[in-house]
Amino acid sequence: MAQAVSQHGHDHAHGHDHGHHDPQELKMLGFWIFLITDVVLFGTLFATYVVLHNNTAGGPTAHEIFEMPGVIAETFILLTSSFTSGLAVLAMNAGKVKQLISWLVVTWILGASFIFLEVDEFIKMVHEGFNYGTSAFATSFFTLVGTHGLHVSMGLGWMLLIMIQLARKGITDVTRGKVNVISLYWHFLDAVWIFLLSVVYLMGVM
Amino acid sequence: MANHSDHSHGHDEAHAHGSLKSYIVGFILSIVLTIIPLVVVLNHMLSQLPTILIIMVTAVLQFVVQLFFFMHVRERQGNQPRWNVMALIFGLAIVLVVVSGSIWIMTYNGVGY
Amino acid sequence: MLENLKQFASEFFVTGDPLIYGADVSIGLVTIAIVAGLTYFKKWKWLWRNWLTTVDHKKIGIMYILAAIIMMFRGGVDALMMRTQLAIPNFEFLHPEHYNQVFTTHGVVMILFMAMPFMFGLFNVVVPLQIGARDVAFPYLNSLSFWLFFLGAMLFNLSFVIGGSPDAGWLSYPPLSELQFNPGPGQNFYIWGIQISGIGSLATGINFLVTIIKMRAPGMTMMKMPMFTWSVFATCVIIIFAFPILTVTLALLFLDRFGGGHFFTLDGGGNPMMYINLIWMWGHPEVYIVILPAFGIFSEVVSVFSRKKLFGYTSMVFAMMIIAFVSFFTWAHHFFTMGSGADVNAFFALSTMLIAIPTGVKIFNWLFTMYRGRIRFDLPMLWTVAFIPAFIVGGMTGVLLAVAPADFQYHNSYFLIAHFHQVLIGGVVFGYFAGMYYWWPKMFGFKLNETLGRWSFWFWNIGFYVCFMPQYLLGLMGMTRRVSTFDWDTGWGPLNVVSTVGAYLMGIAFILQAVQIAYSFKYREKDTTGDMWDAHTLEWTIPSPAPEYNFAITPVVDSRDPLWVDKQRRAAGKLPQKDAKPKYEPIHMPSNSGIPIVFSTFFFIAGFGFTFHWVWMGVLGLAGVLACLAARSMNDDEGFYIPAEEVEKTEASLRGTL
Amino acid sequence: MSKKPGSRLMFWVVLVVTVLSLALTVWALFAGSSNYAVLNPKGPIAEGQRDVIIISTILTAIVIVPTTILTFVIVWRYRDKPGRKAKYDPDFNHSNVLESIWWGIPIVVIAVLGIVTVRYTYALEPSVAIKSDKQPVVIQAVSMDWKWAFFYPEEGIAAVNTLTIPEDRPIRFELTSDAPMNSFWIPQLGGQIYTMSGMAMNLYLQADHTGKYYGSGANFSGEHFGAMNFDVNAVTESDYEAWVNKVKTESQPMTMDTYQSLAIPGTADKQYFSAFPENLFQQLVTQYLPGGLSESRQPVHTTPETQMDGK
Ligand code: HEA
Ligand code: HEA
Ligand SMILES: [Cu+2]
Repeated sequence: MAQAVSQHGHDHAHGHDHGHHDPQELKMLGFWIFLITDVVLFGTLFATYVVLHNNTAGGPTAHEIFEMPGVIAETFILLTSSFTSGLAVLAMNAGKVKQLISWLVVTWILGASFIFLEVDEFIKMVHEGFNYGTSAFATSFFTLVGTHGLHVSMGLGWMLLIMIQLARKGITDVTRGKVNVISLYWHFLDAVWIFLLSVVYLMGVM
Repeated sequence: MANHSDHSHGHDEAHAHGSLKSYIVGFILSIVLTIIPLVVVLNHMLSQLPTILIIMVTAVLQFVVQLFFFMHVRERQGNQPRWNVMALIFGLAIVLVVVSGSIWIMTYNGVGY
Repeated sequence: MLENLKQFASEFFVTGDPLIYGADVSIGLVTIAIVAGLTYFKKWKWLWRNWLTTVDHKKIGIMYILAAIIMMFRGGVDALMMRTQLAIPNFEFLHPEHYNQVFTTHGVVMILFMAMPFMFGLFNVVVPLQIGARDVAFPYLNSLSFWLFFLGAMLFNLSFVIGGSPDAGWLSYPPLSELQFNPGPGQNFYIWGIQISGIGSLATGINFLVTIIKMRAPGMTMMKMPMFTWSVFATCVIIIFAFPILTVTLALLFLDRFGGGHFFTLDGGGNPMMYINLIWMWGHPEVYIVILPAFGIFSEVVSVFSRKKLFGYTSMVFAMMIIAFVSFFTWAHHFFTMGSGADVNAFFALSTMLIAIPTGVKIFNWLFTMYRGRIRFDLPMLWTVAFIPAFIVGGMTGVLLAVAPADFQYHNSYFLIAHFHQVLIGGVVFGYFAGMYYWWPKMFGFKLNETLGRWSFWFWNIGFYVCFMPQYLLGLMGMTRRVSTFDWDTGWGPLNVVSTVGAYLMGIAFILQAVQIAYSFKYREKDTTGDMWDAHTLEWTIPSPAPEYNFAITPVVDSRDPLWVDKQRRAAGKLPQKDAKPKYEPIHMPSNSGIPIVFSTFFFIAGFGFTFHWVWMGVLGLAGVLACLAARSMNDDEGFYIPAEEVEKTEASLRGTL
Repeated sequence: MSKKPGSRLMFWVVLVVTVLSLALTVWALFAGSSNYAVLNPKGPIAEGQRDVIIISTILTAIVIVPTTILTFVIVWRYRDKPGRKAKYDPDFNHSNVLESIWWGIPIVVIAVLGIVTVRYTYALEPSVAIKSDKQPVVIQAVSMDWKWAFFYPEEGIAAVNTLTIPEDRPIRFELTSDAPMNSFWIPQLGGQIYTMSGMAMNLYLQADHTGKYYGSGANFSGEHFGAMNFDVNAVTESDYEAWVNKVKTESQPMTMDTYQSLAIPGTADKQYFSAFPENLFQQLVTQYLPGGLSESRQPVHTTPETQMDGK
């Protein structure tokens, strides 16, 4: 008897495909929501940083410790990598595997240089006596910026995996979904960085 | 499954994922929007409040640029509601609450610095 | 060497208390018994195939609920120990240090490892069936969520026998929870146990949100969704915005303790108040996370057992979404006494009170669903009816607490304890019980014994009022929470005795429930209708228990109560009595996966390592986690199909129409 | 209750358990304390709080009590039983009028309650001085592990776990903590405020009557937190002077060393001191600032070294 629901329902059916859902579409929405949870995560770190950034406990202040040239370089590198990851998607939509992989490689290299510069900057700071435990300001600074760096690093590892799969399988539905997702992720990290630059660095040296 | 997703993908392909033009425009805009606050801050052109305003406004604008030119929030799937935009707006509202609420509450409980 | 080992063991294992030795021994014995039993009956493979690696939402749901009931036992035993200690002034049953561990674990276990998994269990069992879906959006992720929760909970519970339990309260305020005052591993267990399961909760939130948005049966618009599904939707919205805050807050505390950070320390410019501010940004929404699904359950039950449609559906939806939204604006009511000034207090007092309005609307809509109904008092409905007075009184005292200047007097007193138990037990626990009784036939294909259920129901209810009503008075007498003992001359003794008696009545009720479940399994009568309660929604259109593929044919919906409308149409002769034989199609199924349990085990190992500052072990665990991620990313198992003939056969045998 | 086998027994058991519990409760109400401290205020702040408690209880009860009664009526009237007379109307599931009523009434009640709350919030704000023609007495309260230290900067004396105050004169408590956060609460004089390290909070209270009141540390702070209560003796102005003199002449002074040993975690008895190190309170509040007291103090708590380390 219970089939009735579906049976009579057929009268109103709009030719909908039965319960089959495009898995890539689901993934895209799922990933988008995940990114939003990440927005909240960074928001909380920002809140902590903003509340604690004056608590320098006698240690260096933002003015004393931030070196803008490196930061500016990082910013433009990341911005460009966001752009190139977009070009990768364009190449994919045009069906060009080689071009897609090349753009991903460029993105990867830019991302890696970003991380390199950031780590280098951190090391310099530590040498100047500004390390994780120096003050609440230092702790929240390293945590906030470091979390972003960690995200970028995770993205790099993930991008490698995707490149391997692209090389092996070419552009399929599954790999296409993965490229779309990682490029979204990459743009997102770029957006987060903009706020890091603004709230942490620019307001710090202002 | 595979044959299935093929056709469902086909129809949004045409207008999806932006074009080279939109990427380039977005890229240029974001570079400009980065340079503005940098110049303002590094040359100490303005006093504190306007500087903060400029920094925040350009940051937000740049975020918008990323959203529209790179992340394509304007696209929608079929005629479904834009869940992603709603979620984003709600998320940003929460972030705003978290940050401004914390600042407001904690001003009364700062440790002596 | 041997000396070192001995020294190590004496610090590693919790020692000193006969209670704990007893628990150690019984935990050991139970473990051995389980392992031996599985081996003897050659069930390992069965366990692995059918349960540990399953991605079937129904089985995952059952595992969640089972875990929740066990955790309720654990938390309940803690509660009874506390009540015993408090029964008599100056009683020396638990040492203060031990008492502190007991209330901390009680709070954590009850909320995070009892209420949350119970809720997720019901989500899992019900939501896909209620919206006519094959499964959740991401079955693999779903299994991962479960195992993260489970191993997180296990890690937390391990602190009972190894290393020592956390003892800084269920929200672990610093500086008490900082290294300076709490150098032992207990706080690390707390951080990692909750962190691991919290990540699972976050994933569940995303998963069910996408499921509800994208996987509804054709024709089921948002405003035709069953109310329970709506409540899950609202809950998931809160989860995805609140849980990241918890993740960060715990991580920051851990960085302080492990990495020498200064977020919440006293020195180095840290500010412990920031932790309190952050944790409640999650903590307050958290209490609405657990109550909203209960609201959803009541909405389903009340309409089915009053034989009416739900009153004021639209209002109900709006009320719930308003609650979800406003719940993010009230957190400071937990620290009105922090001295944040009258502006802050006034704002947060008002925003808190606002929630009474939509909540009240829900209450009235339930009442008017019953109005002019024909109310049957089966177990689900009994719990629903008991919920209303319990919750409105608890809600009323909540509003009283929200009056900021009055809260200076209530705060940290037993008045507060009484408030939140009244909403947590009268609302959440009663609600989940109602849900469990209601959907039990759908999970297992038989009803739970009615008589034993009633016995348990009455003991729960009487015990509940006897335990918590006196606590309001104790609060007004100035009794503060978390005291391990008090003097005779306070005059609090007699009411505490009453409260303890009530707690034991609830203990009896719980035992009766356990008996009820065992008894019902033994003497079960198979349900052949699939629709035992004469219900309204899609999950009751399929056989009980649901076949692994859920719906042989995707249902198409054109009303809010599809089954109820269908039955009416049938009765009116507008639909044929018997359906034409449907044409079955092959059904796509996801494959089982062992990665989730392995992934979570690595997480567990990492957590354990960091708890004891064994960096190598922590790193090893994290490496394992990354390896699992990579393995998953490289794997593209596409699942498999159940052929149409097999679906047809299963349906025929399940529906007895062979 | 349905006529099922065993339901009779259940009825009687439930009845007996309920009656016994009620009897026990009644006994407890008379056998125990009858001092509902919060409802029995002895000072203006606590009085204001008592008033707002009563007003808010009445306001909320206006809705809650009828709703509870309505619940019982509806459940009883519409229960399913053969031959029931009450109407059954399965399609009655929407009514704009009714729904406006139950959006409306709570809105009105909450609006009134909100106004009351806001007014009292500002009126009873703990950091605002109580109106009085007398100068407030300043008392500095420090929560420690697990005891309270009270300093009287104007009189130059100190006490542990006991507080003596003059009646009818505002007291300005300055609160801080030299241990995990706690909360300073004297229910009959007024509600609590947290004591937090690195911060000094103000709390104004006043006793209108002489008497002995119960005070406690209300916020959990570790092992012997339960022992952190103290008595508050409100005495007449002249008794107060006498008491101050007595402490000054009959007690030992508190030195920095005395304080340090007091700070060692543990419980303590009542103590009085004829003097205390100058600015001790300020030093405690600012002890974590660079160059503050904490740098020179012995850490009193177990240090991380005692922690287990597998390596
Ligand atoms: C499921 C859990 C749950 C729920 C649903 C609630 C619901 C509410 N809670 Fe509760 N609360 C807790 C769990 C919960 N709480 C916990 C665990 C704590 C303590 C944590 C700790 O410190 O350890 C706490 C603490 C707590 C505090 C902090 C007190 C303190 O620490 O000093 C406050 C203060 O405002 C508060 C208020 C409220 C309010 C206003 C509601 C409202 O949502 C209630 C709304 C419902 C009604 C009002 C009843 C129905 C309405 C009507 C019939 C309509 C008309 C009514 C009126 C006009 C009044 N709660
Ligand atoms: C959903 C959440 C939930 C639930 C269901 C409960 C259930 C109960 N709680 Fe809990 N409670 C909290 C959440 C919850 N609590 C929280 C968050 C806190 C705050 C913690 C903190 O301060 O940090 C708290 C604190 C708390 C206190 C205050 C402690 C203190 O401040 O000092 C008390 C005291 O009476 C108490 C009592 C009880 C009782 C009697 C039950 C009863 O309902 C329990 C019923 C009993 C059972 C279900 C167990 C049955 C088991 C048996 C019968 C087996 C017997 C066998 C043996 C003894 C071997 N709870
Ligand atoms: Cu709250």
